[in-house]
Amino acid sequence: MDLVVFVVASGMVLAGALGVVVYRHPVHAALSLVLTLFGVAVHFVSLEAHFLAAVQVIVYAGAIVVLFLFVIMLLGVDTAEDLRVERLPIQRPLAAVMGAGIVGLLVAAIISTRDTAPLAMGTGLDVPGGPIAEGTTAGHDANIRQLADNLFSDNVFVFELTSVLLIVAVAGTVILTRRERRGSQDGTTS
Amino acid sequence: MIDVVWLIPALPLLGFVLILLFGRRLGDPKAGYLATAMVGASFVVAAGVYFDLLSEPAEERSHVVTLFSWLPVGDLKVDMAFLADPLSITMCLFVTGIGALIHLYAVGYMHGDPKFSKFFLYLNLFAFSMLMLVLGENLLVTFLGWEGVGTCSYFLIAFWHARASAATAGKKAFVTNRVGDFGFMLAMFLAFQAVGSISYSVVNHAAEEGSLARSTATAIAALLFLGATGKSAQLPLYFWLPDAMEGPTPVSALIHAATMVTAGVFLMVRMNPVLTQSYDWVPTTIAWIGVITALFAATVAIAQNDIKKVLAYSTVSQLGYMFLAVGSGAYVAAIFHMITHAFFKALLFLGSGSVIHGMHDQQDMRYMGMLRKLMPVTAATFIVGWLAIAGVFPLSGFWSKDEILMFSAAKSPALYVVGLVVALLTAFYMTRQVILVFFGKARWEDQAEEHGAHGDFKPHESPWIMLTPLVVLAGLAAVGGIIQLPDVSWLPESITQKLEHWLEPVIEFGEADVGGTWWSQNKTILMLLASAAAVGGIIVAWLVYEKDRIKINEPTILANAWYYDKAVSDFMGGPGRESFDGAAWFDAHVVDGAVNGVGRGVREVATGMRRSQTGYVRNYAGIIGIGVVLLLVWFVLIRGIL
Amino acid sequence: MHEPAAGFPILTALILVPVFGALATAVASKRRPEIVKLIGLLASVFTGALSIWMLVQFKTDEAGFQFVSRHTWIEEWGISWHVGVDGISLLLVVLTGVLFPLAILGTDAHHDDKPYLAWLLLLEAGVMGSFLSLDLFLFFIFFEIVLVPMYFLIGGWGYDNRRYAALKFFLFTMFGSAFMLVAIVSTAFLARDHGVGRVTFDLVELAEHASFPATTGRWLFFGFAIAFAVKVPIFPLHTWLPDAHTQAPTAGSVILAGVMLKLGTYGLLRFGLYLFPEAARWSRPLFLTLAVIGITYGAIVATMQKDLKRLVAYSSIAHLGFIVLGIFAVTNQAITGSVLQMVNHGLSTGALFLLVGWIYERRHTRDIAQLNGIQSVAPMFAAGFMVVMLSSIGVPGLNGFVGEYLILIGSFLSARWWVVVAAAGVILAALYLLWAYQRVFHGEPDEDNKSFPEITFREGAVLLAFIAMIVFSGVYPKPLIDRVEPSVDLLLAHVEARTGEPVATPDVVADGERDHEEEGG
Amino acid sequence: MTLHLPQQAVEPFSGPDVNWFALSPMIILVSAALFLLVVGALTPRWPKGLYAFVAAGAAGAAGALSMALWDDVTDKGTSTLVGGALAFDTFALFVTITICIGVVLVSLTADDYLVREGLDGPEVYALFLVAATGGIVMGAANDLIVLFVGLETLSLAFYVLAASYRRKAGSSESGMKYFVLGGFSSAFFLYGIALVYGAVGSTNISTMVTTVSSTIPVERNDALVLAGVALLLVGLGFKIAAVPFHVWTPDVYQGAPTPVTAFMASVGKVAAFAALLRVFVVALPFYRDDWRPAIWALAVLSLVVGSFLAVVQTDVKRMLAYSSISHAGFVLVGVEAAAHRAGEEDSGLGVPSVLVYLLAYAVLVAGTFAVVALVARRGDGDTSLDSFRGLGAQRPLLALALTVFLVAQAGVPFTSGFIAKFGVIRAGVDEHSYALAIIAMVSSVVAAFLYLRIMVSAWMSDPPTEGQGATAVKIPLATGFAITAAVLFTLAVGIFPEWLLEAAETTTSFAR
Amino acid sequence: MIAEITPTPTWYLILAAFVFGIGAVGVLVRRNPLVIFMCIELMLNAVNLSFVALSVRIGDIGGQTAVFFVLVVAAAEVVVGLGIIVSILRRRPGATADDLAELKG
Repeated sequence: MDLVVFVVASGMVLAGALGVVVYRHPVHAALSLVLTLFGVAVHFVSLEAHFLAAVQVIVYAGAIVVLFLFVIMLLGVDTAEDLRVERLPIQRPLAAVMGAGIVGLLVAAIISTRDTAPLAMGTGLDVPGGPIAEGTTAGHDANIRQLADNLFSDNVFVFELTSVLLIVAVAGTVILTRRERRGSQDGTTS
Repeated sequence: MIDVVWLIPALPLLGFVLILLFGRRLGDPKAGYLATAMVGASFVVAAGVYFDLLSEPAEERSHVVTLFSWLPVGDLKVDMAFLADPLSITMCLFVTGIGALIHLYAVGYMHGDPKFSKFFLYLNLFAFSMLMLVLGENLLVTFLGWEGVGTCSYFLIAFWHARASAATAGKKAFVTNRVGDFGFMLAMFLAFQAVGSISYSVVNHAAEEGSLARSTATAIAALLFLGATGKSAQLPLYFWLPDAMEGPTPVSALIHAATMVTAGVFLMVRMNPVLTQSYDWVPTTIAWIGVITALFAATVAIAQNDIKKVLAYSTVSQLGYMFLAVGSGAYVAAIFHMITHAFFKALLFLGSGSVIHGMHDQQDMRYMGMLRKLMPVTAATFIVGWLAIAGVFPLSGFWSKDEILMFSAAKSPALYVVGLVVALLTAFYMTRQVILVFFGKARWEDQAEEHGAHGDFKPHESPWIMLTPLVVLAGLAAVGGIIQLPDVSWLPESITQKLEHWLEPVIEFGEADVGGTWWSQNKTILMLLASAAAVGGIIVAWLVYEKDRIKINEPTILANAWYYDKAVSDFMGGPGRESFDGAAWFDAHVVDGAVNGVGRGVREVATGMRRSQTGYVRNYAGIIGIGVVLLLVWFVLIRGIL
Repeated sequence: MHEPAAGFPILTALILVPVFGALATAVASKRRPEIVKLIGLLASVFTGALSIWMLVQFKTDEAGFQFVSRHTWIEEWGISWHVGVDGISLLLVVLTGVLFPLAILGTDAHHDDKPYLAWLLLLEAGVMGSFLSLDLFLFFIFFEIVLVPMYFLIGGWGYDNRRYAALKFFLFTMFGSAFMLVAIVSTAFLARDHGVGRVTFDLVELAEHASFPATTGRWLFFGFAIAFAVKVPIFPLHTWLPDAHTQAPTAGSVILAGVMLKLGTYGLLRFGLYLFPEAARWSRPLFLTLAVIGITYGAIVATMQKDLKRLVAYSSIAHLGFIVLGIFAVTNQAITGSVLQMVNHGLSTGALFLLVGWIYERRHTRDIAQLNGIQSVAPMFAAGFMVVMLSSIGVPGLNGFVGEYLILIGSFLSARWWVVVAAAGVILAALYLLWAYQRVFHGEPDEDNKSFPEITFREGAVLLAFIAMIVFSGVYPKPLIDRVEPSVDLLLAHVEARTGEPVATPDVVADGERDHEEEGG
Repeated sequence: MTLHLPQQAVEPFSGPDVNWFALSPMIILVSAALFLLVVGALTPRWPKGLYAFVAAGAAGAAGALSMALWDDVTDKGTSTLVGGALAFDTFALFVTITICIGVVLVSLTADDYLVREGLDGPEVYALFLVAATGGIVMGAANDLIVLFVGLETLSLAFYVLAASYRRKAGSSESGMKYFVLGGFSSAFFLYGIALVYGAVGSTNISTMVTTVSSTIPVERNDALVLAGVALLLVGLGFKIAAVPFHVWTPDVYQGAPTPVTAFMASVGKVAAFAALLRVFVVALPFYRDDWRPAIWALAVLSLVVGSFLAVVQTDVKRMLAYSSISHAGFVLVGVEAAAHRAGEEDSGLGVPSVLVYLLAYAVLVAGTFAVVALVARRGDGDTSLDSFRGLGAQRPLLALALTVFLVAQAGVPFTSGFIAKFGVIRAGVDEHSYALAIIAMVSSVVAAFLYLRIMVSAWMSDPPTEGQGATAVKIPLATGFAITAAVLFTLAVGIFPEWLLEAAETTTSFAR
Repeated sequence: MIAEITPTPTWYLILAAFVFGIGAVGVLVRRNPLVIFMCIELMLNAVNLSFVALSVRIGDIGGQTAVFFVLVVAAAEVVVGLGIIVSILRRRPGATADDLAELKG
């Protein structure tokens, strides 16, 4: 069963990923991306990371891809791209070498270390219904609970820091979209 | 008096300084008199020192007077010191004596020249340098004078520097002399390394007692001789001297006949123990180079038309004689001939100067002739000089030349034969000159019309101030031989070999002992042979030039000095210059080219790399991607898995 | 050997007075150029006076460093402000002190007096600092800082091709010092493990206590040597010099030739021979050969130059070759001669550049072909040129001879065959200078040169000062030798002690068998 | 901040202790950013200079607080903050101070520029401050995730700032390029974190170090963690602009508004190098033999490519971009030196030398770009070499300041640049990295060429007779002040470097 | 038989590596800036998958927390990135990544 889920989800992920790269039309690419994101969410579920699966769907598929599609429509940049033509001569070989290199070497590293134990193990993941400390059983929200604990203890600073990141996003959009205060009189303009 | 031996060079130096400061104010002719007086005063001091020395026993006639420490560095201790001994005082006497006479002559000769005072400035500086040369207690003080006379010679040859040939001749003289100086310097270094000193006394002493190795002595002697060939215009470095005639005639008389050019001979005599200590090939080589130079120059002198050029080649030839003497171990004869030569050659030069003066700067003998009528004093004195140089009995040249021939015969009959031929040739070309200038037809009238310079061109006799030195010198040239009369039976012993006795402390180690040879016992025969050669030369020349009995063509090759000078010039101007140009090209294009090439290389490599910065963001991502792959290869493959 | 300097820190003053002078000129009013010039001149004269006062106070018979002043500067790095002077640097310091006022007096900036003088004074401070530093770090920063004023002097006040020349000068020298910096740091750190026990840049401490393994020492030495070889310059690293000299303003050329090139030779002595005796002696054949090549090659190339200034520049290469020869001959006479030659070359070539500069100001050309017959119209000028030229040729009685002679005779003891070639270079010196003189001064002047102005009073005064020094140190060099020699002796004793190999001396006691041994040279 | 429902909890939740004082520099910066954004958005336009003044003031206050905190660390020793997220050590404080100095200088120079170009507004300064916060977090991070988020904060602000001058085509282009490549490399960096996390078991640096050092070294396959290290190096290499991850630098430096370029070159570089040291020297000392050669290679490539390519440029900003690559190479020499002793008690001279270099460089580059911004004149268009012609004649003091900055960058003595270079070389030599030291010095000679080119333009060329260059540039007060301060700092450090070196010496003990 | 095989985290890691590689290649071959951006999102997703898989492998929740933050960062990045793209494309409609190549050399 797990295998089936894995194979199917992996198929979704890979197909979606390839789709992003090969679909000529940006909208199609965006939809392929959704496929991948769903596939990843499925993997999250099968890896017992339920909260992340949910967030993955909501944030990625729900917000980010929608944002993409929104921008495509807003700008009308939905012209198809002819992928048979490559103006930069060495680009494709470069991509091939890089892709093969990265995938090959990373896979080599992963496979060669598949039996190597990590230097340290964690305290264990709580899964719904699984055992937790002192013999009690975790509830249906065990994963969320553990995540929250971790988030607000060890990682509380990062959590707060993300708010600073959001300030950047806010201030950034303001700068990038506000109206020009003054027309340019000289200097180079586009 | 000996303690003030330093006054001998100091007085001309004072003259130099005074003229430098006040020369212009003194002007013509007072600056000249001042200069003459200074050299004259030097002569007086030198004479005083001479008598002081005479009053001492022979073996103590060597005094060192130290002024100050000059270059004291570690083991090298060079003092500014003078050596007053028979040799140096002899040199001083004739340098200052003849120098004073020539100074006096120059007052008249240079009269009216816009650079009159400058001329005496140089002349006094020259006298100072020459006296430093001869009085130096060590090789370096001599070298100071040696270079000093070279420099002054340069100044004076190029005195009329607006004339290109004069400027070139000056430069040529200086540079050629420098080639010789190269040898002098190395000899000095070698001496220092060998004996830790460059003082004559130390070096010569080491040679005398044999602590100076023969090989070292050989090298020193050979190198010193190289120096001497430069300064004394011997083959292969003689060629600057004929060109040096571009200078004013008193300069030719003083520097290029009487004094400076004999410095090489002096140096060899000074260092005679080292020469004696060296292997035999050195003196032999010196003798042969001397005699070959003598022959070579004598042949060339036959075909010269410039009145001074004849004398110049004659000088070279006579210097060759002196080196023949040095090489034969006849140091006394060398000095003797140096002195007599100074008398008669200075006389001849001054006489020629008088002629030139009277001919309004005409030097070509083909436009002279019959001048004895118009310039009787000049002609008379010149004839004395002629006879002296030709070796006619009993004039001074006869005695000195004869002595040299005797010693050379003792060394090798071949040398003697060549020497005798030279004597004949000398008589021949000098006779030719005298006839062309003072006898024959007056050819200057044609020339005057040709040039039209003066309405009524007429050679004239020179003023008394020029003639006085001529007369004095003529007297000396005539009787100069008495200072070293040979010890032959027909002369009373009390008047013979004065110079030899006087110089004995200096030369006793090196002087060749010919006493027992056939040659020395039959001096009278040799004298007759020499006289025959001289008279033969005169007669032949008389027949050729005065009587037109014999027609000879003066070969062009002789007129061009066997093309030796031309070959050297062609080499220097041709391959020599080309190789220098090549070096300059090498520097500009190869060495500097490499430097600029590196710059250009950086630029080109950078321009190439710049092309990778295409501006396409996807390309950039690719470059980063390649970087990623490379890092992964290193980390995962090389460090991780392998 | 370090007696604490009592009283007035004269050496620090020698460095700082020009700096303050530079600041003073920089803040002076632009509208009063004569005031600016006066300030600049006074500052340099005052520095010169200080240096002469130091010369007078200098204890002749003391070999070690005098007037030492030492303050910790950067303790973290073991760096201190350590200045001192000994016989080797003494004359160079005085030369620097004397040459600057003469150069300032003898030349004009023609434009922008203020920065010109400020740069010149900063340059003086840098040069002084280089000669006085007894700390490697301190030396390096002074050695390096002189590039900046010189760069601006060449680039700002030079001639047509000035930018190229300035750039080349700067980059070339900096290239050399790149190696030196690494070598300096390496020396300090390696010395910690080889005898010194701590990281210090103190020259004396390093030289006295550090004992590097041979290979290490040689590497370090070469790091230093590259920098100095560029600065000297030693063939084949010399091509910046003709350009820099030719394009620099007259004062720049005077200083460049007069003192800045000496930084290289001085460095070879102080930081080569003193610090790495073994390596220096080991590399002798290389440096002797390069020196001899420099002598002959510089002279040959000089002969064929068409530009008078360039000719003098190449002559510098030849002269500096003598100095290098003397240094690496490692004998008493040779090194003493080298030190003297540094001074003498500074005087004679400095004066030559001044004269060439004056010719340029009169005729606006340095092209030899366009100059002729000047002696006829300006005999005094020609006479001055002649004296300086003879000094450069090395005629005895003038200063050039003294150094050259001592170098040659000293080097002959240890490097015979090199000296033979070098002595041949002496012939060439006469050739190129006399030939140039003939072409420029002899002959009939043509129309352009007819109106060549005679030497002015100010120029004459400056030139007379040069000639006085030239003649004095040629005729009576003993006072100079007396001050130099003890330090040289000390240096050689150090070298002997370190290398265990005696310094060559003449075979004073001669015996019959000796000629075979001495062939080694 | 959150509710904790204790119904099933085994233990009551308790958040980590927070040493607020130690966090105060960051808090001040963020507060000031928020203040600018909120109040600035709600109020009418403030008088000229006030936004900048607030930003500079906040940065100044933050820097001053960091100095106040310095003694805390040196007295009480290092510690970690907020549950091990941040390190509280002198290294972090030094970085903080350096960044704050950079912010002060850039803010002061940005004001005039932004007003001139009509870009003035609180948002830019807010972004400066927030980015600075991100940089400080990078320097202080004790957790790779913290570091990543700090890095993203910094980067996102940079992307926006680079693209902020929308009227200028180059600005948008540079923002776009920076963003795409930044995102690309961030992904690698993140992947690296993931792999290291998977191999070591934690992203917390303290934990990582404890874990690895408590493991008995056995022969094991480290490929996964090494792959992670490689990818981390990609991300950080991109940030420090080390070749071959430098490709964005010239385009972005040239295209971005000049003060932003200054900001990126000063603050950005400092933060990136601080992060590099944190990640490699502090967190991964056990793999130092693996990554040191990679650093060596990056250093050499950066030195050579940076200085070579700088030589052939004609645009000053682009030149300075390449020169910054070359400088990065120089700093990497120090990092390489530090690598030799990473994790050891006596960590050698590398880390202090890097910090000194960064501080010196930050000030220099801020000053240099301030001059460039002035010379570029209206429209920020004229950054070609020719626009500097005649500067020496028209504005000698400005030209002199520029000269000081340039000779300092070239490493001429009596400037901070020399002290910095010397320190790095010294560190390298102490670890026997002679080859690297020599390559660095020689390439600095090549680089000197470009500084000389600018100086030639400024001093030795006649001013153009017509066009923009004919008019002398104006030197506004704030910029003038900033430039003066930078010059004084450069010379002061050059002549009296001791205090700085002393301070840097104390940064060698890291909080873990 | 086959169905009994349970995928280990290694499988996920390999999958993630492939997705990452595809994303990276996509950045290099696509010209539309939006699609390039999507490819970067692909890469981030691959990292997320790796994080979770590794979190499971070592039994540590930290990896999942990290994913949470990555999501936030990705969101912020998208905002900023799209902002930049919008500001460019509004001025130059239809511009591709290759059209933005004024700055080079």
